[in-house]
Amino acid sequence: MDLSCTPEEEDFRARLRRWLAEVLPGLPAKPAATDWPGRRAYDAAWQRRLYDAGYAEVRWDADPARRLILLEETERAGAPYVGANFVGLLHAGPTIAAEGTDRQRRRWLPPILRGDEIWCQGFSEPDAGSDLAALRTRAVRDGETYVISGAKIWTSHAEVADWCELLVRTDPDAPKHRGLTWLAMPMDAPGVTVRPLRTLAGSAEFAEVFLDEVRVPVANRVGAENDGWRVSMVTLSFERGTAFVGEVVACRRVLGELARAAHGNGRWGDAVLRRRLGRLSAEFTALWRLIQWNVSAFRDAGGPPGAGSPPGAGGPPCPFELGGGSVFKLRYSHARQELYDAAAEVLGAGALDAGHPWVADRLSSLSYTIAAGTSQIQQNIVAERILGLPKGR
Amino acid sequence: MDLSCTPEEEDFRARLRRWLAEVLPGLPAKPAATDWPGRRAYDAAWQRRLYDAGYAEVRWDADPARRLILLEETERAGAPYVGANFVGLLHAGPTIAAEGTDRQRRRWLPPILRGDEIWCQGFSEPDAGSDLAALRTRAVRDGETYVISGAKIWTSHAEVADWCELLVRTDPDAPKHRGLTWLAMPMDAPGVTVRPLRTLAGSAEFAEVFLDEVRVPVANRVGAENDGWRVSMVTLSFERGTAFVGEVVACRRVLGELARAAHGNGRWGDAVLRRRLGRLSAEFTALWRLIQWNVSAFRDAGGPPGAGSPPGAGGPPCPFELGGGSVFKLRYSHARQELYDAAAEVLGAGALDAGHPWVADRLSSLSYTIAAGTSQIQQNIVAERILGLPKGR
Amino acid sequence: MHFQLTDDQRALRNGIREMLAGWFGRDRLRAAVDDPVLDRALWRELGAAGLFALRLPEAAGGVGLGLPEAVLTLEETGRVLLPGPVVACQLLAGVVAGVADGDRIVGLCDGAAEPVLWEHPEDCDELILLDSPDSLEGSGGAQGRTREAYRVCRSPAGQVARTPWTSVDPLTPLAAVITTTAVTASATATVTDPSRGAPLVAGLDVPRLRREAALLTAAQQLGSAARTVEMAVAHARERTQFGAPIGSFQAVKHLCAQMLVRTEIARSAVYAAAVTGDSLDIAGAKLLADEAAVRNARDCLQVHGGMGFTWEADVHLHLKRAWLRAERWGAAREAEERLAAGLIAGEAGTG
Amino acid sequence: MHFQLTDDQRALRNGIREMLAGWFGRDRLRAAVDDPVLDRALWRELGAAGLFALRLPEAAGGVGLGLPEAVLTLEETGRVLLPGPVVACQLLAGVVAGVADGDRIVGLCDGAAEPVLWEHPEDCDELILLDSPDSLEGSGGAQGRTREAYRVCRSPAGQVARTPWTSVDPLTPLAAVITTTAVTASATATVTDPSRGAPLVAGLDVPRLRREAALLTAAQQLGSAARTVEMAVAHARERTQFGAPIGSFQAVKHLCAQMLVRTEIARSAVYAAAVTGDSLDIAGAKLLADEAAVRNARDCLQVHGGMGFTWEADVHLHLKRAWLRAERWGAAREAEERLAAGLIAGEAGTG
Repeated sequence: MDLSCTPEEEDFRARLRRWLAEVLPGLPAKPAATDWPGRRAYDAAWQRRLYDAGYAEVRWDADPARRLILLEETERAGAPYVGANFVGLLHAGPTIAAEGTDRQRRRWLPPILRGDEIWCQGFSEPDAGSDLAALRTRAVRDGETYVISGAKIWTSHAEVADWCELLVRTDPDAPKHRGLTWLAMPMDAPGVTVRPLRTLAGSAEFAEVFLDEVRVPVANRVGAENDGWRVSMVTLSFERGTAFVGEVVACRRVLGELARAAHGNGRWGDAVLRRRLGRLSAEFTALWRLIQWNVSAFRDAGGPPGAGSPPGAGGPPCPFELGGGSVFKLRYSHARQELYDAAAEVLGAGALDAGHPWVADRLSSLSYTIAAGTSQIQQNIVAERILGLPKGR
Repeated sequence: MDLSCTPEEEDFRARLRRWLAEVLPGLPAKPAATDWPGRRAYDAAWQRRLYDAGYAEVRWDADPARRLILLEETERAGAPYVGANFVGLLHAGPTIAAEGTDRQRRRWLPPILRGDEIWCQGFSEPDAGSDLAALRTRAVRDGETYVISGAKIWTSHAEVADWCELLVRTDPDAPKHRGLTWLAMPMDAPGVTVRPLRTLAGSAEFAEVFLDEVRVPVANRVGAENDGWRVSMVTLSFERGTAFVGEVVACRRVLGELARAAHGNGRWGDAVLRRRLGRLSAEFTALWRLIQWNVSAFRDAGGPPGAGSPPGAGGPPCPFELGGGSVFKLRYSHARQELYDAAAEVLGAGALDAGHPWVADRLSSLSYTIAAGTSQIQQNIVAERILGLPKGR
Repeated sequence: MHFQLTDDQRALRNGIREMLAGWFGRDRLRAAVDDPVLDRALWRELGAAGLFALRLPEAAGGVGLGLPEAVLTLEETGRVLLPGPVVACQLLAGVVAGVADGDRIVGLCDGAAEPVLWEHPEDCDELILLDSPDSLEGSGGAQGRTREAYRVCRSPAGQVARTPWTSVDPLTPLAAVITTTAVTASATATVTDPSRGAPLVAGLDVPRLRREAALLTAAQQLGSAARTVEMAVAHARERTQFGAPIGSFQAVKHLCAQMLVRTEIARSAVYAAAVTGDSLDIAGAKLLADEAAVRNARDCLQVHGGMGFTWEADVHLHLKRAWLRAERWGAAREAEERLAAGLIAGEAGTG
Repeated sequence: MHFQLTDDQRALRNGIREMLAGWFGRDRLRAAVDDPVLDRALWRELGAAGLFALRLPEAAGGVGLGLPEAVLTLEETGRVLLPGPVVACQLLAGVVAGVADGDRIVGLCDGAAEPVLWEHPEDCDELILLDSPDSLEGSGGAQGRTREAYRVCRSPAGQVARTPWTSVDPLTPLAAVITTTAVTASATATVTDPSRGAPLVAGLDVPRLRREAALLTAAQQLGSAARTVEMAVAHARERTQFGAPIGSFQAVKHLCAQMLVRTEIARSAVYAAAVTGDSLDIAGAKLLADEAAVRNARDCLQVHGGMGFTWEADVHLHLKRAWLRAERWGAAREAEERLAAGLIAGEAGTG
């Protein structure tokens, strides 16, 4: 067991830190949350700088240790978030890298790394949330084209995306996991309508996407027809590896801020609050260690199906597919909610101020036990896939 | 909504208090926990005094308000517990009263009230715990006799009981709830073997009862053959009415003791502990109010099938059968465990002393979320019977 | 002892429920979310129906009912998320002219809170602020110090200096009262033993007002908690995933069951506190009702999944209001300390 | 960074696991429950296998391994509920003659605790008591006061005055040390800055001993937590109710899943603290491992139902031992305060 970095890793970290210290002060001001084109431009420009400096590929590095360092250091330095590049870098890109043809990889991967093209995700549907495989958006083959109708929900950046990674039903008669297909849909195709979806936080971070006889070339299909479930699971397992690194770093920073704020406003004298913060400190430190543990296991298992793997290469099942990501997510989503409940205690009546950033984060934290697999579903996964308890009921 | 007592009730309470103040100082010392014959004699003698003073029948009074007062005042005065009379007074007696023939009621009820005969319960089996209806102890009819073989578990006072209320399978081919029969079995019948069962508290409060071709007259059957499930449910619903009154009174007393002990040993300065005790105070007060609420509802619904009802009288379903008792038990069992966890905090390292009464009670409190329907089963009952959520899964 | 609603109480509850269903249905609720200015016409209708005059003596033109009935009506307003200072108006109907009829709207603030938050400041005609002089003078400690002394400040709403506040609850606009000195203190008095005999300051029994504000707020929390159970159960019966209603899965069932348990425990505590009027009973009732409202709203959101996370669903309205109420008239930290002190004093009532 | 067991560490863990399975199987465990006198022959076998000399330098006849390996071995002893002062013997193998071989048994007590509890007093040949003079002199405050000064008391076991104690854990007899003045203090010294540079008192680095005792105790808790997950899962797969294994019901599944989550979080914390040796990392590891062991044992009992409530089941042995360990070398209240203080000091390590 080793928590220190290799000389190469230390070198990478030092170089990255220097670079961040150099470029971050010169960044323009962040655009407003409602300025979607501005946000796209800002996020894309940052991605381009990462690309030019040679850091973009690290997101897809077969060795997750460098990815971990990249995510840790950019968060710590206060660099821009992945933002509009999220789906391209974390979902669609790795899927195309692992399952696409050479031609598809050449077409779609470089623009993602350069920040030239933005992707969004069309998986969830109003009636297919926890039961994703029950999705009903239909794609009917018409020669070399699929004709697609249906509705998707919880799509981030839909307003400004160029592409949508879409999961559709191509065989309505097959068992529900077997009739799905993965497609890359251009967002400017006729028949695509985007409607913003307001969340309880008051913002419109997500959208609904309505599809009315949208025509997508068969050449945009990644993987075989009706093999989309397996193809999309590659994506999901990749996400669970290091997706939360930046957030855990941020949570630990917020925890320190809470302690200092409580110290400043007199609430530090409340032993119940103080000890709660102390416990959360142990919690987030352990979650950070669990990430390091999982990343190391991931590496031992041969890494995720990343950009470097040949198309279709399976490799051994990675620990995230086996539920390691579920263990992390179960505890992290809970700890994050506890963190912002503690923030509310620090604020007292100030927690009734929606303008306070901690209050906004408290509201958004409410989705953590729901999005990307509810805690109930995650517990099923842990119980069945790791502990081997019988399915059913 | 009225929490005050009627003049009659106040009068009953005052009379009872006077009587308790008079008789309790003269009681002999309590026998040792392992002295079963001594415990039986002690409990039976106390029951006889209650009987002679006219308080025994109150346990079966159609009006549960007087029962509530009786249980509250005896606990508060530190009177002996119901002890060995538990099953007779709370389970078997009410069942016989509601479902037995006149002859059966005349035979069995008076000795219970007088403390002359002690009953135990033979319902649970090693393989039929939560799924009680899956019990396998067989009774085969042989003329005017049932011949019974099987094993029962979690039987209190089996060593000293005269009778056992037994649930047996008389029709192995019927659906599991339909083939059961309720019998009164003499504990001195040939073929009955009692083996003490040691619990994690180190004591042997329970026993296993093995039955090897035990012969019980058909005349000892209460209710129809194969109607035993319904008959025994009458018993269970009665238990949930006021069974915990004394315990809640005791918990509130213990809570005050904890606060004073913490005040005395310096732990009161620990705000976490102090606030925990404050919260428990609200909790147990509310549980007490819930008992009063349930008892009042019980009375409005026409009372339990008690000694005063004609045999077989159904009446409207009482709130406990509808799950009101489950709501109480879910919260109470949890609160009781919290209480003794708080006691451990008050004691600090002293919680490692098995000789401390709070530690013994902490250990026994562990059974509360398991016995008489686990919290999981209780939650199913609440969800399905009160909230109307669909069965299955 | 008969700790159940009387027939009259049941009739009252049903009457209020029907009335509110008719006057403040879901369309009105969502309209209020978009524009939280109180509807004066509705307010007058509520006044005419006796909602504010409920506890005024019949001789004074009131309905002549008691605290238990007040609790039942406030519970119903909590169920439907009725916006506005209903608690204040019911408590002050006999003090401020026009409030009983719904013609005028009065706000009530806890001056011991930090900051002093004022609900619906733009809708109120008048503000009454309860304070103890030591916290008014800025020594900050609401806890313990000089509980014997009270000050009541009464002021036309327009004369109260305040700063705007971005309320977390879209149904409850807030402002922070800046300086109580800017409030015209129409009556100030110091009382040395207010606990017995109800000494009046500016015509108000301050400790009693605080107690009753806490209790009626708890009643609203109870109503919200009960409503979110119903919402969760309804969704769990309708929503199908994996080929079955999600309410058939134990995980969802058990969430719903615990929601009901919290509600019924809170109900026992709130109703009993309404009957006894005891200060510790009320502290416990507020504690349990706050917990039931907040945690039930959270669980209701979890049962609703993604759909519960939308602005269009009502779940968040319950959660945000529950958060707000939990901070008003005694938060958990304060209630728990008082209850703990009561254990030492041996005050925890029984019977 | 490679935060996974090395091949050597894996081999060590498997070796210890096999060894303990052979030497301390279930029969021996239940025999120890009935008679908790330590088995000297077994103790010598453990010594011969290097369990106590694990961290002694090879030059001193030890195995020359580090804290991570110590943690792995202690985790295994926690899994099988091995009785006896394994932590003390491993920490003091280089200090007290004969301990490394398992010939002699040494106890280690935290003199700052109240009361000072001594495990297996009748089995120990010697007792080492770590104390800070202020608590020795009865001023009571273990917290903060004079952390700069330490006293170590070393005494033959027979000369320690003690009162008997009815231990809640049948596998761990206890006694309360009455007066530390009755202990022959073979070395007493006051040190002003012990935090750096390991100043030795009676040959011992006291702060480090305390830290490592806490970490190794946490490792035992981790082993117990992991074992109770296995027990619960095995029972849930075998036990049938309502026509199906109970492990097919979500309620049981989710109990088991949360048990695993607690274990893996504790594992991350304990292993990382073993690598860093950092004082706050260790406090956090102890906190999370204590919680995992206690709550897992409780949930394991719940999954087992009535059968788990019997003396014959091993569940209670895990629970009682977990309770005991949770009170040793820093209970939750102390760890949480230290971690909170670390947040203000900005000491929470990263990387």
